[in-house]
Amino acid sequence: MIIRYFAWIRERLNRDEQQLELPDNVKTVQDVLNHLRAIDEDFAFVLPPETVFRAALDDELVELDTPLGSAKELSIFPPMTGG
Amino acid sequence: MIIRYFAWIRERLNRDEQQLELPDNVKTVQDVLNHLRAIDEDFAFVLPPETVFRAALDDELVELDTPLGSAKELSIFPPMTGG
Amino acid sequence: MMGISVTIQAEIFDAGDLVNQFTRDMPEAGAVATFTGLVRSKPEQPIKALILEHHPTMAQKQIERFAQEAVDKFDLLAIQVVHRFGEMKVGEPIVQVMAASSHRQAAFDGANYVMDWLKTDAPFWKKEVGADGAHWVEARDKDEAAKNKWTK
Amino acid sequence: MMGISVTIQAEIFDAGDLVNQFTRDMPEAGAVATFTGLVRSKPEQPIKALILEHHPTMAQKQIERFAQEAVDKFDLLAIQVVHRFGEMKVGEPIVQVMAASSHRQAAFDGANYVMDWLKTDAPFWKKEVGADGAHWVEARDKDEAAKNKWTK
Repeated sequence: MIIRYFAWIRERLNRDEQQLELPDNVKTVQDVLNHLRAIDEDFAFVLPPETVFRAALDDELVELDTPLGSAKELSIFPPMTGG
Repeated sequence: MIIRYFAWIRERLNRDEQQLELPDNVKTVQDVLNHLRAIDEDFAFVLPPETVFRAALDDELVELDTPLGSAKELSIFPPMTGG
Repeated sequence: MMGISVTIQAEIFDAGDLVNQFTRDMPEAGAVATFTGLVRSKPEQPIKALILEHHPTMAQKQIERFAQEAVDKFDLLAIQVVHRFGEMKVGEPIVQVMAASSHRQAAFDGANYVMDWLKTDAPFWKKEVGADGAHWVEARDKDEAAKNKWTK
Repeated sequence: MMGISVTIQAEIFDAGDLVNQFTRDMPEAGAVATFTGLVRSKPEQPIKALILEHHPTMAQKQIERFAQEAVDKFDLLAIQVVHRFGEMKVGEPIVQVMAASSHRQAAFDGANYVMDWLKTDAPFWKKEVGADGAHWVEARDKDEAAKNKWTK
Protein backbone atom coordinates (compact mmCIF):
# COMPACT_ATOMS: atom_id res chain seq x y z
CA MET A 1 0.00 0.00 0.00
CA ILE A 2 1.10 3.57 -0.68
CA ILE A 3 0.83 5.97 2.25
CA ARG A 4 0.71 9.66 1.27
CA TYR A 5 1.24 12.62 3.58
CA PHE A 6 0.16 16.27 3.23
CA ALA A 7 0.73 19.72 4.76
CA TRP A 8 2.45 19.84 8.15
CA ILE A 9 2.35 16.06 8.50
CA ARG A 10 4.31 15.72 5.24
CA GLU A 11 6.76 18.42 6.37
CA ARG A 12 7.40 16.99 9.83
CA LEU A 13 7.79 13.44 8.53
CA ASN A 14 9.97 14.83 5.76
CA ARG A 15 8.36 12.56 3.19
CA ASP A 16 5.56 12.81 0.58
CA GLU A 17 4.75 9.14 0.48
CA GLN A 18 6.02 5.69 1.24
CA GLN A 19 5.42 2.16 0.04
CA LEU A 20 4.38 -0.15 2.88
CA GLU A 21 4.01 -3.94 3.07
CA LEU A 22 1.19 -4.65 5.49
CA PRO A 23 1.07 -7.70 7.77
CA ASP A 24 -2.15 -9.76 7.52
CA ASN A 25 -3.48 -8.51 10.85
CA VAL A 26 -3.62 -4.88 9.57
CA LYS A 27 -7.24 -4.53 8.45
CA THR A 28 -8.34 -0.93 9.12
CA VAL A 29 -6.95 2.59 8.80
CA GLN A 30 -6.39 2.59 12.56
CA ASP A 31 -4.42 -0.67 12.23
CA VAL A 32 -2.10 0.97 9.66
CA LEU A 33 -1.43 3.86 12.05
CA ASN A 34 -0.70 1.49 14.94
CA HIS A 35 1.59 -0.55 12.70
CA LEU A 36 3.49 2.56 11.56
CA ARG A 37 3.86 3.77 15.15
CA ALA A 38 5.32 0.38 16.06
CA ILE A 39 7.87 0.17 13.25
CA ASP A 40 8.74 3.85 12.73
CA GLU A 41 9.95 6.12 15.54
CA ASP A 42 9.58 9.28 13.46
CA PHE A 43 5.98 8.45 12.68
CA ALA A 44 5.25 7.69 16.34
CA PHE A 45 6.78 11.05 17.30
CA VAL A 46 4.98 13.15 14.65
CA LEU A 47 1.60 11.41 14.86
CA PRO A 48 0.99 10.31 18.44
CA PRO A 49 -2.49 8.85 19.12
CA GLU A 50 -3.95 12.20 20.27
CA THR A 51 -3.14 13.95 16.95
CA VAL A 52 -6.12 15.47 15.12
CA PHE A 53 -5.91 14.41 11.48
CA ARG A 54 -8.02 12.97 8.71
CA ALA A 55 -7.59 10.04 6.34
CA ALA A 56 -8.67 9.04 2.84
CA LEU A 57 -8.63 5.69 1.07
CA ASP A 58 -8.23 6.07 -2.70
CA ASP A 59 -9.54 9.68 -2.68
CA GLU A 60 -12.49 9.03 -0.34
CA LEU A 61 -12.56 10.51 3.17
CA VAL A 62 -12.90 7.69 5.71
CA GLU A 63 -13.20 7.13 9.44
CA LEU A 64 -10.32 5.44 11.26
CA ASP A 65 -12.24 2.17 11.73
CA THR A 66 -12.84 1.79 7.98
CA PRO A 67 -11.51 -1.51 6.56
CA LEU A 68 -8.77 -1.08 3.95
CA GLY A 69 -10.57 -3.36 1.47
CA SER A 70 -8.82 -3.25 -1.90
CA ALA A 71 -7.63 0.35 -1.53
CA LYS A 72 -4.21 1.05 -3.06
CA GLU A 73 -3.58 4.38 -1.36
CA LEU A 74 -4.01 5.74 2.15
CA SER A 75 -3.68 9.52 2.52
CA ILE A 76 -3.04 11.09 5.92
CA PHE A 77 -3.45 14.83 6.42
CA PRO A 78 -4.55 17.60 8.84
CA PRO A 79 -8.14 18.96 8.81
CA MET A 80 -8.65 20.83 5.55
CA THR A 81 -8.42 24.61 5.24
CA GLY A 82 -9.31 25.27 1.59
CA GLY A 83 -11.75 27.69 0.00
CA MET B 1 -50.03 67.88 -3.37
CA ILE B 2 -48.56 66.04 -6.35
CA ILE B 3 -49.95 62.56 -6.97
CA ARG B 4 -47.67 60.30 -9.06
CA TYR B 5 -48.66 57.06 -10.76
CA PHE B 6 -46.53 54.13 -11.93
CA ALA B 7 -46.70 50.97 -14.05
CA TRP B 8 -50.17 49.69 -14.98
CA ILE B 9 -51.85 52.26 -12.75
CA ARG B 10 -50.14 55.05 -14.71
CA GLU B 11 -51.05 53.39 -18.01
CA ARG B 12 -54.72 52.82 -17.19
CA LEU B 13 -55.17 56.32 -15.75
CA ASN B 14 -53.29 57.63 -18.77
CA ARG B 15 -51.36 60.11 -16.62
CA ASP B 16 -47.94 60.24 -14.88
CA GLU B 17 -48.93 62.70 -12.21
CA GLN B 18 -51.42 65.35 -11.23
CA GLN B 19 -51.53 68.38 -8.98
CA LEU B 20 -54.30 68.14 -6.40
CA GLU B 21 -55.75 70.70 -3.98
CA LEU B 22 -56.81 68.80 -0.89
CA PRO B 23 -59.81 69.78 1.28
CA ASP B 24 -59.04 70.19 4.99
CA ASN B 25 -60.74 66.92 5.94
CA VAL B 26 -58.25 64.88 3.84
CA LYS B 27 -55.68 63.82 6.43
CA THR B 28 -54.36 60.35 5.46
CA VAL B 29 -53.34 58.47 2.31
CA GLN B 30 -56.68 56.64 2.48
CA ASP B 31 -58.49 60.00 2.61
CA VAL B 32 -56.72 61.07 -0.61
CA LEU B 33 -57.85 57.91 -2.35
CA ASN B 34 -61.42 58.36 -1.19
CA HIS B 35 -61.33 62.00 -2.29
CA LEU B 36 -60.01 61.06 -5.76
CA ARG B 37 -62.65 58.35 -6.14
CA ALA B 38 -65.32 60.93 -5.30
CA ILE B 39 -64.15 63.63 -7.72
CA ASP B 40 -62.69 61.52 -10.56
CA GLU B 41 -64.66 58.78 -12.37
CA ASP B 42 -61.58 57.42 -14.14
CA PHE B 43 -59.74 57.07 -10.85
CA ALA B 44 -62.72 55.35 -9.23
CA PHE B 45 -62.89 52.93 -12.16
CA VAL B 46 -59.14 52.11 -12.30
CA LEU B 47 -58.54 51.96 -8.54
CA PRO B 48 -61.67 50.57 -6.85
CA PRO B 49 -61.29 49.93 -3.09
CA GLU B 50 -60.35 46.25 -3.56
CA THR B 51 -57.29 47.08 -5.73
CA VAL B 52 -53.96 45.78 -4.43
CA PHE B 53 -51.48 48.63 -4.60
CA ARG B 54 -48.86 50.40 -2.54
CA ALA B 55 -48.21 54.03 -1.67
CA ALA B 56 -45.26 56.25 -0.80
CA LEU B 57 -45.10 59.72 0.74
CA ASP B 58 -42.03 61.64 -0.42
CA ASP B 59 -40.10 58.45 -1.34
CA GLU B 60 -41.05 56.52 1.84
CA LEU B 61 -43.33 53.48 1.63
CA VAL B 62 -46.36 54.04 3.88
CA GLU B 63 -49.51 52.31 5.05
CA LEU B 64 -52.87 53.70 3.92
CA ASP B 65 -53.70 55.10 7.35
CA THR B 66 -50.52 57.20 7.45
CA PRO B 67 -51.17 60.94 7.96
CA LEU B 68 -50.00 63.10 5.05
CA GLY B 69 -48.07 65.43 7.37
CA SER B 70 -45.99 67.89 5.34
CA ALA B 71 -45.43 65.49 2.42
CA LYS B 72 -45.35 67.14 -1.00
CA GLU B 73 -45.74 63.98 -3.09
CA LEU B 74 -47.91 60.89 -2.91
CA SER B 75 -46.92 58.02 -5.19
CA ILE B 76 -49.36 55.25 -6.03
CA PHE B 77 -48.17 52.03 -7.67
CA PRO B 78 -48.65 48.25 -7.90
CA PRO B 79 -46.60 45.86 -5.71
CA MET B 80 -42.97 46.04 -6.85
CA THR B 81 -41.36 43.50 -9.16
CA GLY B 82 -37.75 44.65 -9.40
CA GLY B 83 -34.49 42.77 -8.99
CA MET C 1 -13.82 50.67 -3.38
CA MET C 2 -15.00 50.76 0.24
CA GLY C 3 -18.38 51.62 1.73
CA ILE C 4 -21.67 51.78 -0.10
CA SER C 5 -22.33 52.47 -3.76
CA VAL C 6 -25.76 52.45 -5.42
CA THR C 7 -26.21 53.24 -9.10
CA ILE C 8 -29.46 53.21 -11.07
CA GLN C 9 -28.90 53.48 -14.81
CA ALA C 10 -30.44 52.73 -18.20
CA GLU C 11 -27.12 51.67 -19.77
CA ILE C 12 -26.15 48.02 -19.89
CA PHE C 13 -23.29 47.06 -17.57
CA ASP C 14 -20.55 44.42 -17.78
CA ALA C 15 -21.09 42.00 -14.89
CA GLY C 16 -17.48 40.81 -14.88
CA ASP C 17 -15.97 44.29 -15.06
CA LEU C 18 -18.07 45.29 -12.03
CA VAL C 19 -16.76 42.29 -10.06
CA ASN C 20 -13.17 43.11 -10.91
CA GLN C 21 -13.52 46.81 -10.08
CA PHE C 22 -15.24 45.96 -6.81
CA THR C 23 -12.61 43.49 -5.60
CA ARG C 24 -9.67 45.70 -6.51
CA ASP C 25 -7.82 47.26 -3.58
CA MET C 26 -9.60 45.47 -0.75
CA PRO C 27 -6.75 43.59 0.99
CA GLU C 28 -8.93 42.80 4.00
CA ALA C 29 -11.76 41.28 1.98
CA GLY C 30 -11.38 37.53 1.98
CA ALA C 31 -14.85 36.97 0.59
CA VAL C 32 -16.96 38.57 -2.13
CA ALA C 33 -20.48 37.39 -2.93
CA THR C 34 -22.09 38.59 -6.14
CA PHE C 35 -25.64 38.26 -7.33
CA THR C 36 -26.43 38.95 -10.97
CA GLY C 37 -30.05 39.07 -12.13
CA LEU C 38 -30.51 38.52 -15.86
CA VAL C 39 -33.41 38.92 -18.29
CA ARG C 40 -34.75 35.41 -18.59
CA SER C 41 -36.83 33.78 -21.30
CA LYS C 42 -38.64 30.51 -20.68
CA PRO C 43 -39.02 28.13 -23.67
CA GLU C 44 -42.75 27.71 -22.89
CA GLN C 45 -43.27 31.47 -22.71
CA PRO C 46 -40.48 33.24 -24.59
CA ILE C 47 -40.08 36.98 -24.29
CA LYS C 48 -38.49 39.44 -26.69
CA ALA C 49 -37.59 42.15 -24.21
CA LEU C 50 -38.10 43.40 -20.70
CA ILE C 51 -39.08 46.96 -19.85
CA LEU C 52 -38.38 48.12 -16.33
CA GLU C 53 -40.18 51.20 -15.02
CA HIS C 54 -38.98 52.81 -11.80
CA HIS C 55 -39.47 55.65 -9.35
CA PRO C 56 -36.00 57.26 -9.52
CA THR C 57 -35.65 59.18 -6.26
CA MET C 58 -37.44 56.56 -4.19
CA ALA C 59 -35.48 53.67 -5.76
CA GLN C 60 -32.17 55.35 -4.96
CA LYS C 61 -33.15 56.03 -1.34
CA GLN C 62 -34.63 52.59 -0.71
CA ILE C 63 -31.66 50.68 -2.13
CA GLU C 64 -29.18 52.86 -0.22
CA ARG C 65 -31.11 52.01 2.92
CA PHE C 66 -31.06 48.21 2.29
CA ALA C 67 -27.34 48.44 1.51
CA GLN C 68 -26.62 50.32 4.74
CA GLU C 69 -28.72 47.84 6.73
CA ALA C 70 -26.76 44.96 5.20
CA VAL C 71 -23.42 46.60 6.05
CA ASP C 72 -24.50 47.13 9.67
CA LYS C 73 -26.18 43.74 10.12
CA PHE C 74 -23.43 41.59 8.59
CA ASP C 75 -20.38 43.77 9.23
CA LEU C 76 -19.53 44.13 5.55
CA LEU C 77 -16.46 45.96 4.27
CA ALA C 78 -18.28 47.21 1.18
CA ILE C 79 -21.42 46.76 -0.85
CA GLN C 80 -22.26 47.86 -4.38
CA VAL C 81 -25.61 47.73 -6.16
CA VAL C 82 -26.23 48.51 -9.82
CA HIS C 83 -29.82 48.33 -11.04
CA ARG C 84 -31.01 49.12 -14.55
CA PHE C 85 -34.26 50.58 -15.84
CA GLY C 86 -35.70 50.91 -19.35
CA GLU C 87 -35.70 48.28 -22.09
CA MET C 88 -33.39 45.25 -22.09
CA LYS C 89 -32.94 42.10 -24.16
CA VAL C 90 -32.91 38.46 -23.05
CA GLY C 91 -29.61 37.55 -21.40
CA GLU C 92 -28.76 41.12 -20.42
CA PRO C 93 -28.04 41.87 -16.76
CA ILE C 94 -30.77 43.73 -14.83
CA VAL C 95 -29.24 44.03 -11.40
CA GLN C 96 -25.98 43.20 -9.65
CA VAL C 97 -25.29 43.21 -5.92
CA MET C 98 -21.77 42.66 -4.59
CA ALA C 99 -20.89 42.32 -0.91
CA ALA C 100 -17.36 42.11 0.50
CA SER C 101 -16.47 40.85 3.93
CA SER C 102 -13.69 39.19 5.88
CA HIS C 103 -15.81 36.08 6.02
CA ARG C 104 -17.78 34.01 3.59
CA GLN C 105 -21.18 33.75 5.25
CA ALA C 106 -21.39 37.51 5.89
CA ALA C 107 -20.74 38.20 2.20
CA PHE C 108 -23.44 35.74 1.10
CA ASP C 109 -25.93 37.06 3.66
CA GLY C 110 -25.25 40.68 2.72
CA ALA C 111 -25.94 40.17 -0.99
CA ASN C 112 -28.94 37.94 -0.28
CA TYR C 113 -30.43 40.44 2.19
CA VAL C 114 -30.27 43.32 -0.28
CA MET C 115 -31.81 41.19 -3.06
CA ASP C 116 -34.67 39.99 -0.86
CA TRP C 117 -35.65 43.53 0.13
CA LEU C 118 -35.02 44.92 -3.30
CA LYS C 119 -37.47 42.42 -4.84
CA THR C 120 -40.38 43.56 -2.70
CA ASP C 121 -39.59 47.09 -1.56
CA ALA C 122 -37.63 48.83 -4.31
CA PRO C 123 -39.91 50.71 -6.71
CA PHE C 124 -39.31 48.88 -9.99
CA TRP C 125 -41.97 47.30 -12.19
CA LYS C 126 -41.29 44.74 -14.90
CA LYS C 127 -43.15 44.60 -18.18
CA GLU C 128 -42.46 41.63 -20.43
CA VAL C 129 -42.70 42.03 -24.19
CA GLY C 130 -43.67 38.74 -25.84
CA ALA C 131 -45.09 37.58 -29.15
CA ASP C 132 -48.61 38.42 -27.92
CA GLY C 133 -47.78 41.96 -26.79
CA ALA C 134 -46.60 43.41 -23.51
CA HIS C 135 -47.86 42.65 -20.01
CA TRP C 136 -46.91 43.73 -16.50
CA VAL C 137 -45.31 41.04 -14.31
CA GLU C 138 -47.31 40.21 -11.17
CA ALA C 139 -45.64 40.36 -7.76
CA ARG C 140 -44.95 36.95 -6.25
CA ASP C 141 -46.01 36.02 -2.71
CA LYS C 142 -42.78 34.03 -2.51
CA ASP C 143 -40.74 37.23 -2.68
CA GLU C 144 -42.69 38.70 0.22
CA ALA C 145 -42.01 35.50 2.21
CA ALA C 146 -38.27 35.54 1.36
CA LYS C 147 -37.92 39.02 2.76
CA ASN C 148 -39.46 38.01 6.06
CA LYS C 149 -36.73 35.45 6.81
CA TRP C 150 -34.44 38.26 7.96
CA THR C 151 -36.75 39.54 10.69
CA LYS C 152 -37.58 36.16 12.22
CA MET D 1 -21.98 26.73 -20.38
CA MET D 2 -24.41 24.23 -18.89
CA GLY D 3 -23.87 21.47 -16.35
CA ILE D 4 -20.93 21.08 -14.01
CA SER D 5 -17.38 22.31 -14.45
CA VAL D 6 -14.58 21.92 -11.89
CA THR D 7 -11.06 23.17 -12.54
CA ILE D 8 -8.09 23.02 -10.19
CA GLN D 9 -5.16 25.09 -11.39
CA ALA D 10 -2.02 26.90 -10.27
CA GLU D 11 -2.53 29.82 -12.68
CA ILE D 12 -4.25 32.98 -11.50
CA PHE D 13 -7.74 33.52 -12.95
CA ASP D 14 -9.73 36.65 -13.78
CA ALA D 15 -12.82 36.66 -11.54
CA GLY D 16 -14.80 38.93 -13.86
CA ASP D 17 -13.95 37.01 -17.03
CA LEU D 18 -15.17 33.82 -15.37
CA VAL D 19 -18.48 35.48 -14.48
CA ASN D 20 -18.97 36.72 -18.03
CA GLN D 21 -18.08 33.38 -19.62
CA PHE D 22 -20.37 31.55 -17.21
CA THR D 23 -23.42 33.74 -17.83
CA ARG D 24 -23.06 33.75 -21.61
CA ASP D 25 -25.65 31.72 -23.51
CA MET D 26 -27.91 30.80 -20.61
CA PRO D 27 -31.26 32.36 -21.63
CA GLU D 28 -33.12 30.45 -18.91
CA ALA D 29 -30.86 31.58 -16.09
CA GLY D 30 -32.47 34.51 -14.36
CA ALA D 31 -30.08 34.34 -11.42
CA VAL D 32 -26.35 33.82 -11.01
CA ALA D 33 -24.68 33.77 -7.59
CA THR D 34 -20.91 34.01 -7.44
CA PHE D 35 -18.56 33.54 -4.53
CA THR D 36 -14.97 34.72 -4.85
CA GLY D 37 -12.46 33.87 -2.14
CA LEU D 38 -9.41 36.13 -2.06
CA VAL D 39 -6.05 36.07 -0.30
CA ARG D 40 -6.61 38.33 2.67
CA SER D 41 -4.15 40.23 4.84
CA LYS D 42 -5.16 41.62 8.21
CA PRO D 43 -3.48 44.86 9.35
CA GLU D 44 -2.73 43.31 12.77
CA GLN D 45 -1.17 40.23 11.15
CA PRO D 46 -0.12 41.03 7.60
CA ILE D 47 0.91 38.25 5.26
CA LYS D 48 3.17 38.36 2.23
CA ALA D 49 1.82 35.32 0.40
CA LEU D 50 -0.37 32.26 0.71
CA ILE D 51 0.73 28.78 -0.28
CA LEU D 52 -2.00 26.25 -0.92
CA GLU D 53 -1.13 22.56 -0.91
CA HIS D 54 -3.64 20.07 -2.25
CA HIS D 55 -4.35 16.42 -3.00
CA PRO D 56 -5.04 16.66 -6.76
CA THR D 57 -7.13 13.57 -7.56
CA MET D 58 -9.08 13.70 -4.34
CA ALA D 59 -9.74 17.45 -4.62
CA GLN D 60 -11.14 17.05 -8.13
CA LYS D 61 -13.43 14.17 -7.10
CA GLN D 62 -14.65 15.84 -3.91
CA ILE D 63 -15.49 19.15 -5.53
CA GLU D 64 -17.26 17.46 -8.45
CA ARG D 65 -19.35 15.62 -5.89
CA PHE D 66 -20.32 18.79 -3.95
CA ALA D 67 -21.16 20.48 -7.28
CA GLN D 68 -23.39 17.59 -8.37
CA GLU D 69 -25.10 17.54 -4.97
CA ALA D 70 -25.78 21.28 -5.26
CA VAL D 71 -27.25 20.90 -8.76
CA ASP D 72 -29.57 18.10 -7.56
CA LYS D 73 -30.53 19.71 -4.28
CA PHE D 74 -31.26 23.22 -5.59
CA ASP D 75 -32.24 22.42 -9.20
CA LEU D 76 -29.42 24.50 -10.68
CA LEU D 77 -28.96 25.03 -14.41
CA ALA D 78 -25.18 25.08 -14.10
CA ILE D 79 -22.36 25.32 -11.60
CA GLN D 80 -18.70 26.10 -12.08
CA VAL D 81 -15.87 25.88 -9.55
CA VAL D 82 -12.30 27.07 -10.06
CA HIS D 83 -9.83 26.48 -7.21
CA ARG D 84 -6.16 27.35 -7.25
CA PHE D 85 -3.17 25.75 -5.58
CA GLY D 86 0.42 26.87 -5.16
CA GLU D 87 1.66 30.32 -4.15
CA MET D 88 -0.49 33.45 -4.40
CA LYS D 89 -0.20 37.10 -3.38
CA VAL D 90 -2.54 39.20 -1.23
CA GLY D 91 -5.63 40.24 -3.19
CA GLU D 92 -5.40 37.39 -5.68
CA PRO D 93 -8.41 35.09 -6.08
CA ILE D 94 -8.13 31.61 -4.53
CA VAL D 95 -11.47 30.09 -5.41
CA GLN D 96 -14.61 31.01 -7.34
CA VAL D 97 -17.94 29.23 -7.30
CA MET D 98 -20.74 30.28 -9.68
CA ALA D 99 -24.25 28.86 -9.62
CA ALA D 100 -26.98 29.60 -12.19
CA SER D 101 -30.66 29.00 -11.66
CA SER D 102 -34.05 30.26 -12.73
CA HIS D 103 -34.49 31.66 -9.25
CA ARG D 104 -32.46 33.77 -6.91
CA GLN D 105 -32.50 31.73 -3.70
CA ALA D 106 -31.48 28.51 -5.48
CA ALA D 107 -28.47 30.27 -7.00
CA PHE D 108 -27.38 31.66 -3.61
CA ASP D 109 -27.92 28.32 -1.87
CA GLY D 110 -26.04 26.39 -4.56
CA ALA D 111 -22.91 28.54 -4.32
CA ASN D 112 -23.09 28.65 -0.51
CA TYR D 113 -23.53 24.86 -0.24
CA VAL D 114 -20.44 24.14 -2.35
CA MET D 115 -18.35 26.64 -0.39
CA ASP D 116 -19.41 25.23 2.99
CA TRP D 117 -18.44 21.68 2.03
CA LEU D 118 -15.35 22.77 0.19
CA LYS D 119 -14.02 24.53 3.31
CA THR D 120 -14.12 21.39 5.44
CA ASP D 121 -14.01 18.44 3.05
CA ALA D 122 -11.91 19.42 0.03
CA PRO D 123 -8.24 18.48 0.50
CA PHE D 124 -6.52 21.86 0.46
CA TRP D 125 -4.22 23.22 3.15
CA LYS D 126 -3.26 26.87 3.56
CA LYS D 127 0.15 28.05 4.63
CA GLU D 128 0.56 31.76 5.32
CA VAL D 129 3.89 33.43 4.69
CA GLY D 130 4.37 36.40 7.02
CA ALA D 131 7.23 38.54 8.27
CA ASP D 132 8.02 35.91 10.91
CA GLY D 133 8.13 32.98 8.49
CA ALA D 134 5.49 30.55 7.25
CA HIS D 135 2.86 28.72 9.26
CA TRP D 136 0.01 26.35 8.48
CA VAL D 137 -3.49 27.75 8.99
CA GLU D 138 -5.55 25.87 11.58
CA ALA D 139 -8.98 24.52 10.68
CA ARG D 140 -11.85 26.47 12.22
CA ASP D 141 -14.67 24.81 14.17
CA LYS D 142 -16.96 27.42 12.63
CA ASP D 143 -16.43 25.91 9.18
CA GLU D 144 -17.44 22.50 10.44
CA ALA D 145 -20.58 24.02 11.95
CA ALA D 146 -21.44 25.90 8.73
CA LYS D 147 -21.38 22.68 6.75
CA ASN D 148 -23.84 21.04 9.12
CA LYS D 149 -26.59 23.57 8.40
CA TRP D 150 -27.39 21.75 5.15
CA THR D 151 -28.17 18.40 6.77
CA LYS D 152 -30.48 19.74 9.49
